[in-house]
Amino acid sequence: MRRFSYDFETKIIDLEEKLRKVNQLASQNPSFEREVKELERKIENLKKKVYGNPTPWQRVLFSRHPERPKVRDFINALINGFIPVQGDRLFAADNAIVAGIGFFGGREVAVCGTDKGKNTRENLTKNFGMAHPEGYRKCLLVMELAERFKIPFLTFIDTPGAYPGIGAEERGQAWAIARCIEKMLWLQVPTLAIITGEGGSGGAIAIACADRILMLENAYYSVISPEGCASILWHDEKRAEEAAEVLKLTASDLHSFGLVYEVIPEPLGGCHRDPNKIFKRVRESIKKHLDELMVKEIGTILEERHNFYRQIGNIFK
Amino acid sequence: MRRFSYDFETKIIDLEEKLRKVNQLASQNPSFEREVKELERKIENLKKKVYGNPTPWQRVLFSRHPERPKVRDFINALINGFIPVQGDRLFAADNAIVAGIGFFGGREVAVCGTDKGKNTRENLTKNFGMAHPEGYRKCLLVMELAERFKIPFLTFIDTPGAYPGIGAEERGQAWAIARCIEKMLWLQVPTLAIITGEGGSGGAIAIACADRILMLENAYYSVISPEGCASILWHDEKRAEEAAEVLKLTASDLHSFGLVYEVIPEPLGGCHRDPNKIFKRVRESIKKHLDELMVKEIGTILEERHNFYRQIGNIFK
Amino acid sequence: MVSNENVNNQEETKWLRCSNCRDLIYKRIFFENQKVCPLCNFHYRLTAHERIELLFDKGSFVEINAHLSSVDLLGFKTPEETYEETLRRNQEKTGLKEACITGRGKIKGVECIGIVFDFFFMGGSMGTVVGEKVARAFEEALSKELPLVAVTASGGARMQEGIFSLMQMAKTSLLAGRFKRESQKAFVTLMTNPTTGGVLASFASLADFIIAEPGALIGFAGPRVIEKTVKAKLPKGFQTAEFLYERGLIDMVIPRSKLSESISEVISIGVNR
Amino acid sequence: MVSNENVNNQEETKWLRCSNCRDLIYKRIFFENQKVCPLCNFHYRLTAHERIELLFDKGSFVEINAHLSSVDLLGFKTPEETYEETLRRNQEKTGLKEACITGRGKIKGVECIGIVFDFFFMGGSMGTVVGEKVARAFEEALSKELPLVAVTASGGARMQEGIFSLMQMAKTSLLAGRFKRESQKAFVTLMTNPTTGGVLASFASLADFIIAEPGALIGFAGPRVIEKTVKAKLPKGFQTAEFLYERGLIDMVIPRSKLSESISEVISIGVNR
Ligand SMILES: [Zn+2]
Ligand SMILES: [Zn+2]
Repeated sequence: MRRFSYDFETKIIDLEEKLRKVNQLASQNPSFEREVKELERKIENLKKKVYGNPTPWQRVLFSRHPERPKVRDFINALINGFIPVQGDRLFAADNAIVAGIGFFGGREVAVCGTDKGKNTRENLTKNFGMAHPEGYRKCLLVMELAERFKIPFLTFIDTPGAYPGIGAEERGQAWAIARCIEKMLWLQVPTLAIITGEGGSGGAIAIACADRILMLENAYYSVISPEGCASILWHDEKRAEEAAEVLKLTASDLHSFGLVYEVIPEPLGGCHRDPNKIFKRVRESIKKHLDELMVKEIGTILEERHNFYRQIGNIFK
Repeated sequence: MRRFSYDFETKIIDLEEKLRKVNQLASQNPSFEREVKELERKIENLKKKVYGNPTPWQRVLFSRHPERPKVRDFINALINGFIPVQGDRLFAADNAIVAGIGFFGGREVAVCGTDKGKNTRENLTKNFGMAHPEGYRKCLLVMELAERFKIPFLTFIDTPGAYPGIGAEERGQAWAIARCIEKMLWLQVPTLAIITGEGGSGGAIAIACADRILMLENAYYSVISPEGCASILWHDEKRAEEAAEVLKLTASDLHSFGLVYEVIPEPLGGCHRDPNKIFKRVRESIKKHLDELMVKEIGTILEERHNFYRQIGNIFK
Repeated sequence: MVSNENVNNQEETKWLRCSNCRDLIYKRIFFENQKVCPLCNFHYRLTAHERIELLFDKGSFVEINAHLSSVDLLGFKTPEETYEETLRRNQEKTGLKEACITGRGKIKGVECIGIVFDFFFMGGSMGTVVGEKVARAFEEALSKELPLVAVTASGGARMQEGIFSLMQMAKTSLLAGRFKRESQKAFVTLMTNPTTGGVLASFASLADFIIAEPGALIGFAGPRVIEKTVKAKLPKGFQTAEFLYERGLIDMVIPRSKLSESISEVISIGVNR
Repeated sequence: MVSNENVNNQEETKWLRCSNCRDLIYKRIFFENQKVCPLCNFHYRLTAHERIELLFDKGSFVEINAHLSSVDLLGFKTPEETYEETLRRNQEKTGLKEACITGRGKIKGVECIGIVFDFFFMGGSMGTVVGEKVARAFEEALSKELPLVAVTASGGARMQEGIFSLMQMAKTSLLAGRFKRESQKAFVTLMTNPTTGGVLASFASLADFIIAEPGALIGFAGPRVIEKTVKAKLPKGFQTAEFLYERGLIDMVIPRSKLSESISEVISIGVNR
């Protein structure tokens, strides 16, 4: 089966395909080993060239890669004994949000995340990771559980945005998002947000107002999708690549602005190429930040959190 | 137009009709005045006889009298500058609940009530005073406003019960009621509940868990409607009259149990016969109880409230 | 319920007929299967004692407040029976004093306070004694710093205690609220068939996590009352555990055989803090 | 907008054509009627200054933080225009420094802090300066113990400020949250046409009471985005003030002529305490 590839990386994927075949041959016939070595070197060089310094748009593509680990993969890898919260106890169970309580290492945590599907069928039930109001209200419940049990609140974010639909508007999408933002900013426990893929606008910030925001290297976080931006600026969605440049939406941009606390590096070519490595790095990063946050008084945490969000962008004429 | 009457009071209504006519005649021809006097005396005697000592079932009938002042009549009469809260900001606007903030005398209060219609058309939009989950969630919002503004929370209750329907179950009727009960019991402001008509089961207690419960003389408050009880006991709704006896659901029963703080007397034959008088009495009663509650520390209020609800029915073998 | 109607006489000691799928079940299998039909997965009702045996570690459950027994507060009587007679009849039938048992025990090694309803005692209805036992269970869990597991099976409030019964909704919600405010241990409800009315609309639905048995009827109003009100047939599966799960009102639907494990995981929250 | 298209030349100084009902309006009547079409009741947009004049008692409004003006934090430019050029163009067009005016004034005698958006300045979009002015308005209301009235007219966050603009949702919600926790005065939002995106999904919808002008478009996502997503025509009246009122998301829909009165009643809450 042909693996998924973007245009700019077709050559690499092709060579890797060849490498796999040659490797098979080499296992039977040692004379192929030289070819293996050569192919490996070629691929390594090509990867450095193609993947070494991705454009913002290429990072957006990585963040959307169909094989990229999804939020529930992170939760499965990092959280033990996960007890799910199913719905908002008001209206519905939104599958675009995975939420519950579990153990991170030996430490109890409350967790919410926007979860995409891995195929079309899954994406239909998960709305491509776009939550409805009931999804955000499920997050409100889990925030209450975090306060109730005095355990840290962790979010994993990978969403193109909140779902723009009729039912979502009828049931107060904006109201739900605002409530989430407010509640998370005032939450009486330490909070940590990890943007693992797409950090799409209001749908992302709803559960990203944490003490510290971490981002994977190829994740993006933006006020508007590159396509939406291009559509407004030039009435042409195809100019998304240019829009991705001007929006300054990459992890390193956001880190340089002081908005993102830490960028977690990915394997060359995107973290779907080595999920276990990224799980390990994310685990280490979460552990470090939780360790640092957990020794602080909650009063200090709130003061620092509030000071941080109060001063964002305070540069005026 | 023929006025509404129950069987047991037909004679009175008839005589009153005659009195109105004779009064008209008397205004033109003074010779009728004697007849007026006589009719008045007759009616007075009959009222004492018929209305003087109503059975529980007759009180239930009074509480459901179509001309009985509705909750919004009480709110209109007692609350100035009423600012309505329209819905739950989650799903819908439930017209069976009237809620908002206003002035009682010079004092700000938050108010919720279950409101019936005065005719079939109104009753359709108000579901005969039977609230949906969104109605109870509107009450939760208003409770939050009461705490936010540190003003007392007042409820007026006149409902056959919470709406037993498909949508109500789908959206968690029981969850909404439980949340209301819990929140009201823990509300950080003084609370007062006035049962003005029907106090129907879970639909009533949802907003009746107050520091003090007041009841109009002919109101009832019961775990189940007399019809429902008769249906369970004897598979015969028509034996509701007997059920009304065994359920001990009248204001005076509940007062004797120590559950109802005060019974507000009604004019003979039901308060619809003199709405202004009942508004006046309810106003005086609310004023007195609010005055008494408002001088207490909120800590004391909660302690007394919790002690009260903790000990209810604590007589065991 | 399971019965042996239409079962061949010679075999009737060995076989039962499932009232749900109408198929024959081998009796021994039915009981080994914890009273779940092995063919259609219908979960038959358990008594409180059966439930305790199934859920709690062997011999770990110690009852508390066992002595509490209801009195007739209203002087409730119908021409057919007084409330005291009704109580005595149910006590004799079930061997219980009231419609719930409360106590302390272990589930897969995790210590907790348990409230276990018995539907066979007056439909698991909540009167003053049930309300008081629930309240005391929360207080016990709070003071002993233990999690609380409530296993509900109830038609709602107990009509025969009138307003006192309704008021148990307030009492139990008050204590559930106190537990959630003052304890950091978990409060879990396991809703079994049926959980309706005043029990659902008070402490039961206030739990941190809500688990239900497959197929359990869970709702505020009874299906017949709703049908009468809306004058329409109810949708298939209406008010079942699965229906509520789909709508985000409960968190898990867990088959009987996995309950101890699932509950023990949930009540492990905060146990080591 | 109102225009004089298709109006007979001789008369064009006297008449306007309503873009909603397509009927002719006598110009003087239109302005006397506070830019509401007397025929179809369509509420035309007001500038921030017009809104202030209409809402606040004559001469009572004193602007605060008037000096704040945006800088280009991202180096945002397209081949057509830099952000700084966009800002200058909008400043010249509107005579405003930014998309909202904040200040202190009286509404029917009730003193309050006001936040008034101007849709004519970059679609009332919320960048860092708007966010900061909103935040300072809440702080001012808190420290002066005054109620706060926010009049919104906004397409949402300001794209040209990228993530900094998105973060204003957090900043303004933080302050709205602080106000609601620490003040006992009222916080009211008046939503005018349109109130969408990041402004609606932050402080605007967190108000104690939400009032809207008739017909105002209010929603999270824009109608065209939704239409594209759901691949269907939107229902008539979708996302209007009336639509949201029906669904319990806002509390009142009040015609322009009655706004001062209604708002003054709401912000009277707690004023004398
Ligand atoms: Zn079966
Ligand atoms: Zn017009």
